[in-house]
Amino acid sequence: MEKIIFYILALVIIVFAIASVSSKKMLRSVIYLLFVLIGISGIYFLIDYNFLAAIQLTVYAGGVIVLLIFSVMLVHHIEMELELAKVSKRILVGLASLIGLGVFLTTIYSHEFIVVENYTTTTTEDIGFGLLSYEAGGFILPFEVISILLLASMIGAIVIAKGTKLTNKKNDTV
Amino acid sequence: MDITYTILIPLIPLAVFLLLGIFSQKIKPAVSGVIGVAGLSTSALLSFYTAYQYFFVHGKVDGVYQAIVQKTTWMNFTDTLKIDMGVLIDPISIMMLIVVSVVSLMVHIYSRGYMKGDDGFTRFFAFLSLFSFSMFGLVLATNLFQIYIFWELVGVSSFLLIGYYYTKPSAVSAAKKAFIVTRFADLGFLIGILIIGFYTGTFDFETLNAVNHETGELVLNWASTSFMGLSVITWALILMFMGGAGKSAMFPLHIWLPDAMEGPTPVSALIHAATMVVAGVYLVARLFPMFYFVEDGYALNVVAYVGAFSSLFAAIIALTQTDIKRVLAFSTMSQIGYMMLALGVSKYEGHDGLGYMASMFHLFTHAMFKALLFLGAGSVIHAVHSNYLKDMGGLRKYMPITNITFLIAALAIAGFPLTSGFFSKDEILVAAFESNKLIYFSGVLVAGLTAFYMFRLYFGIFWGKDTKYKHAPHESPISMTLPLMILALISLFGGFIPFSKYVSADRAGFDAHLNYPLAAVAVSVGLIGIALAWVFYKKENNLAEKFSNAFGVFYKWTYDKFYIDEVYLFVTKKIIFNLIAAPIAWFDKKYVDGTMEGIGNKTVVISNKIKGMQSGKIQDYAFSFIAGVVILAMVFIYLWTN
Amino acid sequence: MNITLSITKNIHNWLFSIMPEGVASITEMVLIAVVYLAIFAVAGLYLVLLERKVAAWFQLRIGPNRVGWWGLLQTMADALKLVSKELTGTVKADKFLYNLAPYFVIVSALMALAVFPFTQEFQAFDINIGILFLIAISSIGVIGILLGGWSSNNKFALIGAMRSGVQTISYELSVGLSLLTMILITGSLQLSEIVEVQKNGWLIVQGHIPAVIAFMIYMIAGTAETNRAPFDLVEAESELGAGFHTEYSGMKFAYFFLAEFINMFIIAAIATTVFFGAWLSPFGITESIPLLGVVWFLGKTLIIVFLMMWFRWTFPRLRIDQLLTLEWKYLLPLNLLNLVLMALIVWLNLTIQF
Amino acid sequence: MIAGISIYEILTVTTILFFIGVYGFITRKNLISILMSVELILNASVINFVVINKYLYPDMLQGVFFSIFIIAVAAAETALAISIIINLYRQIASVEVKDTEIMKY
Repeated sequence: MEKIIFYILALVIIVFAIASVSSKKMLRSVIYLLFVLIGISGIYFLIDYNFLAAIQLTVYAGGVIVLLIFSVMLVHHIEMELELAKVSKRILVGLASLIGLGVFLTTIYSHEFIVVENYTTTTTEDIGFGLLSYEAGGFILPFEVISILLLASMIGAIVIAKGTKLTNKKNDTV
Repeated sequence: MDITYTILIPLIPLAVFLLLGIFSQKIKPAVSGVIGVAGLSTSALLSFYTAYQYFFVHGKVDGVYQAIVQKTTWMNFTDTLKIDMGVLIDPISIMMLIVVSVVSLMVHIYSRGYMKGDDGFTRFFAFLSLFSFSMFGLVLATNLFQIYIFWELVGVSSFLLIGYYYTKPSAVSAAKKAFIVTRFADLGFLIGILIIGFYTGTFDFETLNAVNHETGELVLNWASTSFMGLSVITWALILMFMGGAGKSAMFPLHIWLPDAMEGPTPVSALIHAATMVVAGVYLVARLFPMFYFVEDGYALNVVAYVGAFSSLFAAIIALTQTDIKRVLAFSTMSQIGYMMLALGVSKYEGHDGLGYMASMFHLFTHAMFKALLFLGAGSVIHAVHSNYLKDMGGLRKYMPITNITFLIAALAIAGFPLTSGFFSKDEILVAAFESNKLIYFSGVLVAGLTAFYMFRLYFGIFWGKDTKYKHAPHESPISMTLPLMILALISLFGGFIPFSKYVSADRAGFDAHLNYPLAAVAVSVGLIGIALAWVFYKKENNLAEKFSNAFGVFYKWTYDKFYIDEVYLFVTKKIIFNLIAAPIAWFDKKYVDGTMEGIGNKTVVISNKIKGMQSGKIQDYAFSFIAGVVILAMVFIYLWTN
Repeated sequence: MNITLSITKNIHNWLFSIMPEGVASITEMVLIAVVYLAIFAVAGLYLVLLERKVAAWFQLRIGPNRVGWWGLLQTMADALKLVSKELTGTVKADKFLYNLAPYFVIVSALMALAVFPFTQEFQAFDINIGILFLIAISSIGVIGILLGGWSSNNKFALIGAMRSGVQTISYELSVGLSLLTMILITGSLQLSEIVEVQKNGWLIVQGHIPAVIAFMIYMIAGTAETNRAPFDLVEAESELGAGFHTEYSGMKFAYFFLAEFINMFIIAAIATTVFFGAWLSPFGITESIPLLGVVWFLGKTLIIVFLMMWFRWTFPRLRIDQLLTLEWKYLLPLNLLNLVLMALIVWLNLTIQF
Repeated sequence: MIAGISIYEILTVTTILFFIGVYGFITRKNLISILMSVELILNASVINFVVINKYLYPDMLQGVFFSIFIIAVAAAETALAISIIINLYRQIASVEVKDTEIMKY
């Protein structure tokens, strides 16, 4: 059962990822990316990291994708088509990617992973205690750092996107 | 004796130069004049204080004036060969300090009146201060290299001041001419310095000039390689004298001096009459022991003959010139030739060193009365707005002070008894008589010619025909006449200074006295010259014209300065440019530039081809990065698995 | 994967006894899906009818009264009509996305429905992060609206979609934070455990002051998230036509329409679950009959739905700037303060428990 | 862990996803598309963190924490990148890479 679900998810992820990087329509590409991300969250559900899955859905599907759609709406018209790279370049890069994939997979398959059989379910409580622990091995400091980072990037994004008014005030009076 | 403060003498004008130069647009002309005069006055006071301290308080040890040196190492080449910066105080440098500061101060004061209303007033004073700084530095230099640095600085300021009216093409070309000619001469100077540095291993004046009093020879072991029958040191000295000749306008490097009169008249007074042009004399005097002892004074003979010839040559040209500043310029050249001649005939010790002392004495007195002559001429030019003798005449009624001071100066230069020029000229002639009769006779002839052309000038300006002026000329303002009067006083009474007590070749001092027979000869020759001038030019008549017609071709040659300029032009333009420079330029353009341009073109072509790699797109770089990583990974996997 | 599929144990056991395990589980899944689709359809249709009846009541008229007794079959007839209508669309639309958009809305609504505990055993998917899952799913629904507005290739639809996006993203924050406030009391995200905690008193009583504030914020934000009046700028007819679904017709329009009502139901259901004890009866009066929990749950939910309809016919529409000001300048800071207050109350053990 | 699925299969999927992201990053010519490719790459690595945590060290949670941090940083990065893109669009009215080369010369 899980096996079938995993294969379906893997297929969804890979097919839509390829679609996402090769689509000529901007927004479609974003939606394909959304499918990829939902598929990834499905994998998290499968391996019982429900919290992570929900985070993936909230942050990526609900946040990043919506932001992307917004920016596409602002900067793109529905009838515009994306310019693709030259065929020669695409083939070259695709070839390089394939060779890289081969190298990576060779490395992965030649390595013996010591897998521990387990079916534990991680609860939100475990994650919370680990993340906010200030004992040895606790993650309270990076957690706070990340919160500062988020605040900073929020302010930065607002400041940058707000920008300066491009219209000249003198022109308004005319 | 602590002489550290003397460093301030050049540094104050430098500070003034920087101040005026940087803020030249902000400072009002009146203020900049005051600043310049104040700076120079301070330097002059310090010079006088130094002179007093040296001559009367500290300088003399065991009856000999010591050279006091204070220096710091600037560049260290080897253990012995190093270049210092410092100040050197000895009788001639102090004498020069006095001359430079007094004349410079007078010129500063004078310029405040003369340059009034000029656009570049502040610039002018900045340049004057720069010149004063360089000249003080030159005078105080402790070694050949330092003197060379200031030598060039002096040249630069001279260039700047000649070309002061840079909107006037003649001024610009005169500045360039002066610069190029002196630079050519300085090439010899530089080569001489390098030869000396190579063979003696030192640039220091003290080491070079040190004299062993027991054997009466240079301490320095100068016996070295010979070249074309002469010791290389002699060659070096001759080359250095070439630099001095360029700066001092000796034949045949004199051609820049007449043209340099394009500069403002105070500049001519300061630089091209009193101070800078005697730098050559000062250089020879500075190295006098070397000149005298190396190879029995062969180089010194060159100095003497060049000086004598230049002196006669310039005096002859001065007879016919009509531009009053040019007359004075040739007169300057002639008088400097006199000084060179005196140095050339001098010996080293005691009374035998009379020529050296006389040369320095004449330098001093000449600076004063020649500056006075130029300033007086400036005053006249200021009044009639012309340089030419034909536009002048009968000015004595309009400009009494200028008239009297000019007369004093003319008497002094003609060697009229009891004026300063009389004493110094007399001693030169005495020295020449004791040494070389030929030079003596030419000196006497020059004395007569000098008296004649100087009074030709004087009568032509202040007596002669009664020119009708558009605007009635008037006496110059007090700021211009005051320096005239001060300089006139010095010219009158400067001869009574017991110079030989203080300045002599071996620094010991001796008693000089008049040689009455020789003095009588000189004076009578001078008086004959004055009388001839009286006859020709006192009243308006055509005697002079008849006389010059009688000389015909010779007059023409003299008037055109013996075509020396044309010779130069022929040599440079026709011979050097066409036969040497043009082929070299062709080779340079065709092969040297061609190679360089070829390399450049090839680089451009190649870079055009490969610049696509630097697209500036991170994506392309990322591709290279990932491809590189993958290839490296493959290589490593291959290596590990085998 | 240990998803608890516990609609009723009896049916589960019975299915597994008559079939092989694999077939049984698939059959069970299909059955559950059919049941939920039925709930979706019926709830959607009758919420529409309810809306019309409430509107009529507020406006002192009778409302639908011809089809069926009291007009009860009116919406059924409407649905039939919509199904039979031609599906029109714009030529220059991005067809793929245009057709995809309604399903986003519908599927996300359905997924959200799956986790509600209608009663103790009638809950399809008791995931251990229930509340977070609900928030995550509800954040996907907006993508459907954005897609619909964009792919219609229509200015009004695009602007409507943009407004919707802005509104939903903004108010999601308040929904999440107010729910988080309540999580402080329960200490768990799992819906069944949240209900368990409420056996000692509904959370709105346990949490008293901050809970009431949280509920008010939640209702405002929830109403905004469903794009209902007074926050219905998305489809402000006078400005934008029909907003993002201007270009939709027939059944596709019906999907948006139904999804809106289902979303309203979901908001109400969450409120019921988190604030009002889900299927728990007051003071445990029907504890002995578990299936009555469904009635309690639906009753509470419908009361809150009625509240939202009441809003709709009572308040005037906000401007877009007022909308955003309300969220970012008032609700969000208030919410954060409320969170601290609730934390204090939990920390000092000031909750009211029976 | 997923019953019947070995770690190799999951890692294969993530590796493929990673290289699809790389391919997109290099070949895409639109800033937003490039951003999306970066998201793909990030997600591939996040799955690796999680999966390795789950399969090899199930009693620890470090992989999950790191995933959370990566997701947070990615969200921040996206927000900033998009704000920059919007600002850029205001200046040059384009989000194509080829148009953003004023600073190149």
